[in-house]
Amino acid sequence: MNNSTNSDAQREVGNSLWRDAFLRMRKNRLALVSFWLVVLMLAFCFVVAWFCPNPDKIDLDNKFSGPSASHLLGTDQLGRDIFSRTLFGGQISLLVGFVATTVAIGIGIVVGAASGYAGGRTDAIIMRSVDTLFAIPFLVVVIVLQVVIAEWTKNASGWIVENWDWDKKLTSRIANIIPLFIALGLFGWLTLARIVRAQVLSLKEQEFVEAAKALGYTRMRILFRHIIPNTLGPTVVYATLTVPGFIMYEATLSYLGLGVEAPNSSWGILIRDGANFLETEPQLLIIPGLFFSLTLLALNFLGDGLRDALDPKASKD
Amino acid sequence: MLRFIANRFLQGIIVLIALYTITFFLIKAMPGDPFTGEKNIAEETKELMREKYGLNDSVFTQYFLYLKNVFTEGSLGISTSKAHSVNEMIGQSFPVSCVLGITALLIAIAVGVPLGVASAVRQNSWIDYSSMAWAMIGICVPAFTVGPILQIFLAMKLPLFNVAGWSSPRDVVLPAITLGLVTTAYIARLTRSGMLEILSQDYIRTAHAKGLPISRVVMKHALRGGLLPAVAYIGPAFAALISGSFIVETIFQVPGMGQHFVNATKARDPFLLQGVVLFFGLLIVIMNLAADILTGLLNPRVRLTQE
Amino acid sequence: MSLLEIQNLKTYFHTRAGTTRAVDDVSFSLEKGEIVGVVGESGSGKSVTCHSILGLLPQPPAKIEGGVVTFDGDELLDMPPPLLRAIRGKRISMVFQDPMSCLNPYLTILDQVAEPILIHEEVTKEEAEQRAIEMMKKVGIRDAEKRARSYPHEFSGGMRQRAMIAMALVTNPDVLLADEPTTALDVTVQARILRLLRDLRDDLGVGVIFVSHDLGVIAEVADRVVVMYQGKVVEQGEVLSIFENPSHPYVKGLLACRPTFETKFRILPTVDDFLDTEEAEDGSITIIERPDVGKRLADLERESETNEADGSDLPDVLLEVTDLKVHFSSGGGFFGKPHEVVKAVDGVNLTARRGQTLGLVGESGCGKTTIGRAILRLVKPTGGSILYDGTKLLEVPPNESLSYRKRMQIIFQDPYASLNPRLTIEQALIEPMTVHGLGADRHERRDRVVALLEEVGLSASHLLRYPHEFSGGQRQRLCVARALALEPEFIVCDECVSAMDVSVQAQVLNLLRELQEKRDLTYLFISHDLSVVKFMSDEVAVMEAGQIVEQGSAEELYRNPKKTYTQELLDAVPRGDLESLQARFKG
Amino acid sequence: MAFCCLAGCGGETEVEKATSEGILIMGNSSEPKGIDPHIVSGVLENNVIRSLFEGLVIEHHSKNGEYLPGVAKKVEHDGNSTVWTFHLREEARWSDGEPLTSEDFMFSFQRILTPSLGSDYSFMLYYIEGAEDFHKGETTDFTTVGVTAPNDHTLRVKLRGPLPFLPEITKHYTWFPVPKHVVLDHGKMGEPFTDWTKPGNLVCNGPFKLKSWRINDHIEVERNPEYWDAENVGINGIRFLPINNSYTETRMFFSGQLHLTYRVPPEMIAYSAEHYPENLRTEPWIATYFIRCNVDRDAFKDKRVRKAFSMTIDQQSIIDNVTLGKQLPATGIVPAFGDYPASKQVSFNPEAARKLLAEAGYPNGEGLPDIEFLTTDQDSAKALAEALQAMWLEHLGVTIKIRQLEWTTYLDTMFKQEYDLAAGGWVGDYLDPLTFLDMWIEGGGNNRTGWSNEKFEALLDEVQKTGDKGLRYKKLKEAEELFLEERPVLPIYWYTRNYLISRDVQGWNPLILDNHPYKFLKLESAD
Repeated sequence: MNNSTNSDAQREVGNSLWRDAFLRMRKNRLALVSFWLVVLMLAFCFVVAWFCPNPDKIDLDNKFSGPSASHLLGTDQLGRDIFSRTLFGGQISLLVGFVATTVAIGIGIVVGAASGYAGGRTDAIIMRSVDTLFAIPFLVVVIVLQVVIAEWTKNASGWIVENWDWDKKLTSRIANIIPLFIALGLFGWLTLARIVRAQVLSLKEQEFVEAAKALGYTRMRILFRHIIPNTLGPTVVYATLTVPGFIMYEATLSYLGLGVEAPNSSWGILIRDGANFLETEPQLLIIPGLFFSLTLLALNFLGDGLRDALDPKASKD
Repeated sequence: MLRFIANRFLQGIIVLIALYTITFFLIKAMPGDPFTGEKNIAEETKELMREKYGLNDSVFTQYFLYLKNVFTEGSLGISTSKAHSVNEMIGQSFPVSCVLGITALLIAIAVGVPLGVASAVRQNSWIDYSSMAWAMIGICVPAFTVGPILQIFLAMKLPLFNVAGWSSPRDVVLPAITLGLVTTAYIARLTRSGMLEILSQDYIRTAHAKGLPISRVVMKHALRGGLLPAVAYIGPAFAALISGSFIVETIFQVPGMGQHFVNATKARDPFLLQGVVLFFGLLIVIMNLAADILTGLLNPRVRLTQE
Repeated sequence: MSLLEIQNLKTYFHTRAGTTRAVDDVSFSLEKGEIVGVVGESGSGKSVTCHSILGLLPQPPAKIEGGVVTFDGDELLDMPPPLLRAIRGKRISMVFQDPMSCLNPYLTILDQVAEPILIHEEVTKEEAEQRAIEMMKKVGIRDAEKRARSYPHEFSGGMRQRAMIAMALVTNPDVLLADEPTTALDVTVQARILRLLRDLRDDLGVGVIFVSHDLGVIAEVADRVVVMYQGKVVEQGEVLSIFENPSHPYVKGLLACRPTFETKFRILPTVDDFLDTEEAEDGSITIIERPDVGKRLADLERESETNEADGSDLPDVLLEVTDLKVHFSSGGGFFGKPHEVVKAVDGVNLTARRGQTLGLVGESGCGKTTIGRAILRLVKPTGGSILYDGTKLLEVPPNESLSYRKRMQIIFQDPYASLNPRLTIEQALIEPMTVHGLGADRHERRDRVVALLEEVGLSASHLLRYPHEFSGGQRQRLCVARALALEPEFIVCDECVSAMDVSVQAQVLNLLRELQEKRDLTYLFISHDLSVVKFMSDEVAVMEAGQIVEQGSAEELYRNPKKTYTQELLDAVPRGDLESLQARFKG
Repeated sequence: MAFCCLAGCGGETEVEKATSEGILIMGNSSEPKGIDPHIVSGVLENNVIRSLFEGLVIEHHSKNGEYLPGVAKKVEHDGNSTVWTFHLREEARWSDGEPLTSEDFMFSFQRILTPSLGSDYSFMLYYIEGAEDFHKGETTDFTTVGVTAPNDHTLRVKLRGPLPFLPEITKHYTWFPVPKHVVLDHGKMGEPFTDWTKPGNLVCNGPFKLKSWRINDHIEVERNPEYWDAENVGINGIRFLPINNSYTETRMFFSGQLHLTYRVPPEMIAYSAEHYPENLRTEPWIATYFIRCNVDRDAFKDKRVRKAFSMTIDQQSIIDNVTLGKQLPATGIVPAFGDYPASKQVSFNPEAARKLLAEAGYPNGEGLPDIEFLTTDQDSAKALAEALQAMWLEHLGVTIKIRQLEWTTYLDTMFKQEYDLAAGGWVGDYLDPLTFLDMWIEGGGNNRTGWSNEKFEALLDEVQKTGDKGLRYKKLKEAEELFLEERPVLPIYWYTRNYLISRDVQGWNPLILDNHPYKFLKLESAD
């Protein structure tokens, strides 16, 4: 009985809230352009990339070459194809941005909503825990994680390769990124939880919440079906603001040994490396920077569009 | 109000102790120790140095001894990497970070709020789209790119600014711009959404009906409520700003606190790290409290609805 | 020449969904020292007319498509914004419906009342504040000096509306546009505000346009009345003549559908009973009177009589509330004073009989809403007992309380706020059935929802819509349907028609009535509107400051109140009937 | 040049101002760990300490491996270079005017060897007879240590074996004197944290004294009038700036905020060479960059594999494309200097390498276990690792995995020998090949490869016993060749120092140890 109730509830929300949101978003021109831009970027990074030259192929005789037929946007300090590195880097960055944001939204919403809805002592404990986590030095955690988790994932990936016969290279690539997600997920949700909590504080006083209580709904149902969906709008907007932060964090973490392993790259790493050539070879910064900014700008307007779309009222005009 | 502050203060102490405990064990869990250097030194010598810093005691003795020193003497210990007392290092660097952070915040407010207000008042106009696009670019472009760009294109071309350093008041400008960029963008966005919310309220119509000029409607009637989301954000953001930023400080050669976080971590300097973390924790506690009080002052209704 | 002359005003709203002709060719005028009532249901264009005069509509989507508004010889519609601003708040002021949302919560009352003087006149701040305080005294704010520096939320509703009026009058304007200024207020407060407006008109010679959906209120205050319907003026003239001799079917319907103390009908006539529309070939719509109005009214009257007949033996008691107490502690938190105990409900006894309606009247803040919520255990009572169908509700363990949730339901005042904006109607109505395990599967539940919708006068085509796509009356029907989804036997109606136009109110009241008869429902009908309570209830309890002042059968209590408080309440109700109107103008 | 003009147009730059005031502004990379010569170690600390303190002898301002008199006006030894006598000059004074005597040196040696002080470089005094036992706490009687002060101006040092280059060793700051009277004023001899080095308290004997010190901002020293050779000190003061970011440092130099940079980042070297040819200097330095092989791991047990990896490193290409600083291909482990002949054993020979690898049983890299290359998060470490990865793939068909770690974690991992290949480097402490060789003995604190060789150690033992320079170098050469034949580390390049220096600075000559004595510098406006 309980199980069926839950899945029913999920299907109900799942079906129409998002489907309707999508239908509504189709009417927003800016969001639509942004949407196609993001799709285009995804297509570039995940499809076109495979038709590009090997991004790791070093050609020291051909470094800093300008655009040419064989290197569409020229080469970097080790003679690698910039365009191809940018596209392959985008795979990691988009994945990081997407997964880390999703994890952060997931945790942030649940914790923030629970804190705001429960109120009183629970709220105080959760919010003070958030304060505490906020003050914990990220770098220290990363260094510790790298030792604790990297070892664990290494063993796990070894086991997987041995027993399930997975591709070794791919497995180790994935295994290396998992601690990165843990590190980002661990801290990425803090501010989001605050924002959601503030939303919930005002939402829980609304009459439809009281109506839900009068109808005998459980606290969980009220929280997840009636309150949280109503916090999604501002949450989505805030979340789009945090994506660039996550992508840049990935670069920092990769340098510290937690994340993408060389010679694989990401936009963050390319931008970081490129910044050192600011005076001499600015294109090394500008090209990945453009891809990065353009995608995020699109994501941002898409987020705005999504917020409006998630609000059934906004579709009126 | 006093009760409220006292209550939050108590909670703050619990936060700090929890923070101390977590950090303490995290530091212990980091690979390497304060005396790991590129040139390895003899184990006997390391032993002597550990003895010197009391790092040979049992973990629990270390845990409680430090806590005791903090509470009885206010002493945060002696840095193992720089041989200064941690209190002195924070004492020298915090005022610098504070000046930098406050300037950055002022710039962020001075730019972010008008940008957000303009976007909200002219919603869906080119002003709105372009300010929000700029805000997003501000978030996208990392400090380690903005800093050098300012150095190359401003400081090296204009005699007004130094490339880096911290000797005259104008040296604050470029690092503050770099530091405040992301905050500016966030404030702009939050102000915009807050203002949009307020501008649709009935009492804004009342204000128009009184014949007020638009500027007064915005400044006097809408701004106060519209700023609330930004104020809630500024609390923790301000704590982060005035506790310094490693990247901005190293790019602009600013003797602030941000460097201590990274340097102490890299040097596995337990006391300096613990000291700056606790200090930062204290700032967070104070700033969150301040943000809540400010929210209360801006919003008279909070006085009744909060329990 | 009139002080304010509106000629052929046309205000349209252009949205993606199409064009709405909110105000369509409206003309009327206002003389100095005159009160003109503008009456009509929501959406009739009366508020838009007011807002158009002062250029307060957001453009787009609104656009003034034509017409002339002349004020004291000047054309307002084409006036450049700076000049218009000089008139707004100085020579033409406005009072809005909801003083809570229309006063800025972040500024003190004094700041807001003094602001128009500071803006429009060259005075010092002290002088402006002095004048503001004087005006506040004039509109009846006691201790104005002391209370002026309070914030809006620290004022009661009536005081807030007085502050609003003070703010409008502080610059001695020539015209006051009052947009539903008393709708959100208790009857006693409403009566005082209406008296105040009349006095001010007499003393200051202000011309007032008084917008209301309630003909009864208009009858109390206006000299002339303009009746609007679907953006058009359907009738205008002296108040008395319109009441005595309404010519337009809409006006006739409006007069009839409003329950008064004397209403004999058991089912109220609605506006729809009076009028019909006729579409011409060019697409324009004409309103015509239904030919069978007389027959319909006669039917209703006959029906009411037959039902009136029985009532000798009383049904059994379903709900018995004994010595109920609900105390809140307030303050003590943030900036507040030390803990203070508010006794919202303080020792209340009530009895409701099966299949009957128990009316509960009282002014806002008297605790009547809290009683309803306490019975449904939405708030935790401090003491007392609630005996429901033989069970002591407060002692039911939480795991069994679900079955009582199913048997007892509530309908709130604001149907919009009580519907989750992100759920479609289908989702909102299926959910309670899912939770309580009613209906075998999704299809059966869906069928039931369709049946429910039809029962409350909606249809299956509404299933996939969101709450905001419905009108206020439809939304309240949805709330009724949602409450009925659980097939309860007891429903608390908490001010459930208070926010509605009289015509819609009549429909919802009729719906509640029909459902009660069909399903043998028991209602606890909570309202501040004495006429409505009288119409709905078998028994009535009058409440003041957390306690029951008087309880008795509806007829008896209204005819012969025993307590002065009850009498005061009854006196304050605007009658809106011919006798009282004739008394006002002739005697 | 355009920048200079623009900067110049707006008025005086900081460098111009400082030149006229006789103050040298130099980048010093980072905040020193302290300025107590007995407690700290490191190049940047050395830069500051060298201005404040003076040892028995000082570095020659232009010749490598020679010395000029410092506090000691004359140095003698017993002919076997085992017992040394230092004659201290009578006019030596502390900056507070107190005379500097042999008693101060006795105190200083005892202090740095006192266990509770916790000095990490006290082993530099282990050459003295009995010093090691005293430092390790096996005795508390300082008279067992081979230093005596026959009178106020004579200091006698008895070594545990012959050491012809002892004066070279005494240039190191661990041998510097500290003022006994001041140190004891602020605490006990073996007490590590006292305030005697704080501005206002610090008393020193070098050409300069401490003027002001703000953490992470600057350290400024000014002329010390009590210095014995004060009239010959060419500049009035030095401002040390702890500039962490090398790009910032370079930009500061370009815009006239620095006389001297600590380094130039690789990406900016070519740019500087083009735009500031007169300012860029590239000088050899006594340091080697290499890769450690963990010989305990299966892959690198066999020296043929190690050599195959070594011979497929195209050193010149790495220098030209990655490190960019005109470094020298490391044909041996000891950099070329003085009259020690550099080895020629290491070379690029992919053909031979493939053969070796096949001989070892891994033709085309087949059968090799997974190899992980440990490197750091520092500047060009990643690019270098990527280049090596590509070379090994191209020439040997081996794909290695790069593991980049935060600096201290990297060190910890390397010290624990949890790697296959690890990037590394070594900067010589003194001007003798031994400093690059004695670390590879079994269990040596900096060995960390798991490699050891009895013959190698026997050769080094012989070196310790002889006072004859020719014989020493012969044995050292033999040891080095043996070491290279075994190839537990893969040398890549010998460092150069790349820095920018203002034309105002005169008397700054290339020195392989980079221990420039400041007293000989002069500042004159070049324009």
